[in-house]
Amino acid sequence: MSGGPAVRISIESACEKQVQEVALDGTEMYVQPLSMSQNLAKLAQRIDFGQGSGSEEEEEEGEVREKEWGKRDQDEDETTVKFQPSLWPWDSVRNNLRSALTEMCVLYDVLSVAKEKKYMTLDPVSQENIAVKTPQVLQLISKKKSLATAAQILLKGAEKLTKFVAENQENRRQRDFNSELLRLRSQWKLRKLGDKILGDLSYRSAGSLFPHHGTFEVIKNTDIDLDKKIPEDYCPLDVQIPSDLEGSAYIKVSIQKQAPDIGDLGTVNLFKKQAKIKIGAQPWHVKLETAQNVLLCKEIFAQLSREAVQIKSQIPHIVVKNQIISQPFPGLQLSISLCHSTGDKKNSKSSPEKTRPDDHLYVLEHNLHQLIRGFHKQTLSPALMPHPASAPFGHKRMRLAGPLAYDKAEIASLQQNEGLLEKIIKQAKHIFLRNRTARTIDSLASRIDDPQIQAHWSNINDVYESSVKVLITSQGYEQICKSIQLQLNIGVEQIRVVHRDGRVITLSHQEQELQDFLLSQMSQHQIHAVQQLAKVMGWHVLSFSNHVGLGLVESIGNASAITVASANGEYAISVRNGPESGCKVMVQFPRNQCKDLPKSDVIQDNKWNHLRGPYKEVHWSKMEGRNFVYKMELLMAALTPCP
Amino acid sequence: MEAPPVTVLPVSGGTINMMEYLLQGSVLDQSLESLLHRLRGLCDNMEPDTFVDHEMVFLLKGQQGSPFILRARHSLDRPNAPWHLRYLGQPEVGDKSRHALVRNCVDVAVSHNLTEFLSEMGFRMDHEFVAKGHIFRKGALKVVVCKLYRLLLPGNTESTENLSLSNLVELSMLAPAGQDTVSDDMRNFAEQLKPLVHLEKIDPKRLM
Amino acid sequence: MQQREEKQLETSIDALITRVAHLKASLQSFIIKLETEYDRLTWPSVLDNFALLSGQLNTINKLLRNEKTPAFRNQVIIPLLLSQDRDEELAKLTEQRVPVFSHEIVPDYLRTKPDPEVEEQEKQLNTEAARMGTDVAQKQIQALNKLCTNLLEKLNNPREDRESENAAIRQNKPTFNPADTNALVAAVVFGKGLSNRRPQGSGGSVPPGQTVGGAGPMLSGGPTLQQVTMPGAPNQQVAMGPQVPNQPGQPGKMPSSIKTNIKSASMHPYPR
Amino acid sequence: MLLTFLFFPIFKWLQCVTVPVAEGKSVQQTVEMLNKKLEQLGAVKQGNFYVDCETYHAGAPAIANSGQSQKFLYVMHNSEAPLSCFALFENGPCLVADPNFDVLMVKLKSYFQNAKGNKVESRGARYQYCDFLVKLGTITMGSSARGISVEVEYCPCIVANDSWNLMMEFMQSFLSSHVPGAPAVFGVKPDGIYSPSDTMVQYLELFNKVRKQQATPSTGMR
Repeated sequence: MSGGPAVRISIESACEKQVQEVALDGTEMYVQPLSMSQNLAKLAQRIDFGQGSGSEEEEEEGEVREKEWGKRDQDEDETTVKFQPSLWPWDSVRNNLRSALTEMCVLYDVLSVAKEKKYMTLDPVSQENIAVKTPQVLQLISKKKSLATAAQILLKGAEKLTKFVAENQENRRQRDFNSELLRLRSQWKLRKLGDKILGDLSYRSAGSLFPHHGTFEVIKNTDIDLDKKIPEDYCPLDVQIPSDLEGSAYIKVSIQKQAPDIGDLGTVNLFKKQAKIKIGAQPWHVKLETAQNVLLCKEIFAQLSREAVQIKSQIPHIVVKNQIISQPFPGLQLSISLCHSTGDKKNSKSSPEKTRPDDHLYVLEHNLHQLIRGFHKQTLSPALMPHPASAPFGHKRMRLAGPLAYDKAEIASLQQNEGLLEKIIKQAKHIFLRNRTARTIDSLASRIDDPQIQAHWSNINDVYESSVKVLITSQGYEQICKSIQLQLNIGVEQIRVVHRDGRVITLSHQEQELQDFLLSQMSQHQIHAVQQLAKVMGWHVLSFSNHVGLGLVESIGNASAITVASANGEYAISVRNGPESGCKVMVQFPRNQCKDLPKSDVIQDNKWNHLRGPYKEVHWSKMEGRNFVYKMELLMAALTPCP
Repeated sequence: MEAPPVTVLPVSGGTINMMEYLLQGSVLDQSLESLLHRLRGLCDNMEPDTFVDHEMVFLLKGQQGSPFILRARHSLDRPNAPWHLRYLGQPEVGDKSRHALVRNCVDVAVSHNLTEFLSEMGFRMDHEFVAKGHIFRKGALKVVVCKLYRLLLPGNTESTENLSLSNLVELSMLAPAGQDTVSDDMRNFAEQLKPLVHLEKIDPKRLM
Repeated sequence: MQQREEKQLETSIDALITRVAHLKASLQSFIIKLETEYDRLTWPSVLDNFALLSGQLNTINKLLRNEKTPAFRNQVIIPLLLSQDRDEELAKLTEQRVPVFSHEIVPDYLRTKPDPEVEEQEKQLNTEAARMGTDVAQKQIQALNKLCTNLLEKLNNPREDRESENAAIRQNKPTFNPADTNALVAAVVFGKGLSNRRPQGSGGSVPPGQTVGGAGPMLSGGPTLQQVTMPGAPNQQVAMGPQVPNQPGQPGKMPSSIKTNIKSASMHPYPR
Repeated sequence: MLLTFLFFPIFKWLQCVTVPVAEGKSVQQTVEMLNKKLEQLGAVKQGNFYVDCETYHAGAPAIANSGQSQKFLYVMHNSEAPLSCFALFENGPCLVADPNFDVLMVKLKSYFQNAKGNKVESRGARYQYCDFLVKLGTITMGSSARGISVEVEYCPCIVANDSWNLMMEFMQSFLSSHVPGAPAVFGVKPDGIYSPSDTMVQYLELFNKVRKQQATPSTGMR
């Protein structure tokens, strides 16, 4: 506030020096003329002081002073004329002070002189008391006025201050270390250690038991030239993270197929580019989040590695460097790897990686993160708190084991704690099984167009189970041929098939089993369709079998067969359909229509004409019609006599 | 019947020779909130847990002068939780290098018919109280802040009376014998509660 | 009587003179400062100077209002002598400002009219005051007084609050009570103060024939925890076996009252 | 002459019957015979089991001399509940605790002395037969085999009355005529709902019988 504009020249000060030079007694001379000159300036309005009648009687000193006064007067006049008082910031202050000083001097002199009682004396007079008191109203008004003036000054000052502060803040908001620190404090755990500020980016407070200390240090970014223009991304606060948490990391889960027949499992790479840095986020925040992610990835991998070594499985899990390899199914390899890239190496690494197809299983990677968080949460579970409070820590249900005499099975169920690896392998198995089931159904559907196969997948799955509804239909006859509806529940190791009638069949993870099963179902469907059609056409079902015990042995499943007779019983159609051998359709004619049948001597009577004649095979492929059921309908129609 | 010969038997189960490290202090009711607040910040990030317990202290007199003391405690707000039977050994406070009181301790979780069984064994109840408060945890450290109530009618936990205007604060940790380093952790933790609460080793003999 | 009043007047004038001289001196030094050091003057020092002046004015006011000070209002200055001659004494008295007490100076010195600006201001105030009715004025005075007291309170209280808060932080307000700690620990360990049904006498007062076993655990009588010592006291170590450490120096520290209690407890005829 | 005890913990409700074993057969041989029978039935062996019992008596003379009949405190363990420890008084309450109770008994040793010579235990094989669990154990005291315990448990049911006949029938299939009547504990419980301590009470009765059996000849020999 004191830094007002510098005043280069001041007439007064020059004048002052002059006074000092002239007057031998510095102080006295110096002050006196000032006060007197002021006084004189006022007196001059009333009295012609300049004549100085008594000046000759005065001593030299006085004369000098007198002259000085005159000079000062002139000087002062000059000052007021030539210079605006505002040029010297203290002008009005000084003038007022001077007049005050004059008054004080007069008071002093009067009092001193009166005390001597030579020239003046004090004489007591009695005065009425009323006059003593200034009227209250006057006091009020004057006080109000003074207060108003003071208030105005204060308000003005406050206004200036707020304006100044606001401006300053606007300028410094981005660059102020302390405000940055405040922001950091609101999002991260900080503590002061000596003269250092340390932060904690570990997941310990969320329940992690990973031994990494996860400490970062907050540093004030001072290596910037304040005179130069500050770069846009400059931040006065920087964080120093442990060297092993630098760079970025992610967990990669992928399934590699050793045999090419297994369907492609890779999903589309949705996040090819690194996630964009949020606009407006502080550089330290981004840095800390990445470091925290590195730490979490490390923890996940450490946990998985530990489990991989501890868990015994038929095919042991292999932990090599930053990769864990496991075999969920024969010929299949699940690999979980920790990819940690530190800055510069990135470029050299990325080029070969691009060529490889992206086979991330993002769902599993995400689930791994979720699982480790679940692990963390467990360690902070309120069930660990003892009740009564004097008891030692331990899981609530474990404490009950003793007093309630839990048996081995109950204890095992308490202790059963599936590890991260087991869970993720199970999930991987399920994902694999689901994908392959989908592929099997799809390939069947594209390969075989009669009957048609449809799959309806449910959108919502469990991590270990999902289901699909498979319908086998014939085109154009969807309404009458609804025989085969299958619900496939895909689990971790196997697929459970639920028929519409409630039968349950369990299939293993082998692809061939599902394929064979579906083929046999499709073959059965055709026979079912004939049965349904017969009902609609008014034909009678003479025999029906899903599993025919005669004829060629099918390599997959069994052949099924049906025989239907026309309404008047003259004709009969027999169909045999096998998953492998395909369909064979025979028509039986009434005896009398068979011209080539040798007339038997035994069956002479006319009534025998109604006996069934021999079967003739229909050249099915030559039949007209776009699919099996349509052909069958045409055949039936042809064999039904016109009324 | 002839009395069977007495032999020393090795312990067949359980944890042998566990020690409890303990620091005690108290906080006035009006400062309780600030203490809880601080503890929430210092301790593991768990849901704050409260408890209401009823403790009964049982004595068994032998021909030697001093009785055998057992403490039976059960939770009033969680009636299904097992009862807690506790033996506490003679407290050691003398060692200056150890920053906490140490005493031998045996914790047994038992079924609910404990009082009946203890009286069958010849134990007699000496005193009882109700403790109501908060429990915190930091790793293996346990912090219990509770208010004590005396029972107006013996055995009736419904009608109780406040014992004092202060809350008892106990910082404890279980460790196998000889692991005195844990007392350093406890002291460090106790330091962080100052000046709100002064946790110290209090020799109970001094208070007799 | 007259003498005394005179004397009083004189002393108060002396006092007034010194005060005025002080004020004068500070004014001078302030002006000097302003004029010579204006380029390195800091705002706080200017404020300090003003504060000094207002303080000195205040002391003068106080002096005038003092009971011992006679009412200067009742004193009239009468010029006694005019002279054209230079009077060294006078000059010295007035610090060379008035060497001659002549007709030229005296009217000026004895003027009672205020400065024109001041007069103007006063006139203005007077007219304003005249315009205002007494009732309105009274009301305003009251309002103003109320405002002032409120403001003062507000200004003073937070300071007190802050100070008391700080004091609490500085442990002036205790957050714990060591006596309570001891009481609570004793209650937990020995059951001290937990029971109001406990008999006051020692266990020895129970008749020897009484059986305790059948009466259940709630029966009182016999030694209680409050009366018996902690196991581990020298004469009882046998009871606890090897896990109880032998505490050195224990016997000497044992309070005598406890010792007697041990005796009474151990001599007590146990019913079983 | 060797006597063999057949114990029938039925649906965990124990009962003990003394049955003379065929001439010339040891306890060991009888157990093997029973094992064979069970296996022939189709029961599957599922590891081993043990039940043990320690005896403590109040050692303080003040208590001993008070003229009251001396009480014994039994502390038992059962492999079926590996994290539990059972403390019983004869015809008294049964406390179920965690294994730390054993440590507590060590602390209490100046009040309750362990009579080591009286330790009784039963060890043997555990069989699963559909919903039945059968435990065939050899009861030993000190180093000598004293008898055989048979525990039968019908897992799906916790109310004794509901399963009693079924269990009788099952037991007849391999014990033929030695099937006992309903156990004593059976009647004591008003609700008849099983709790793990019931098994231990039955075993304790059993063990006490073995002990008395042994005590008589031993005093007679002196």
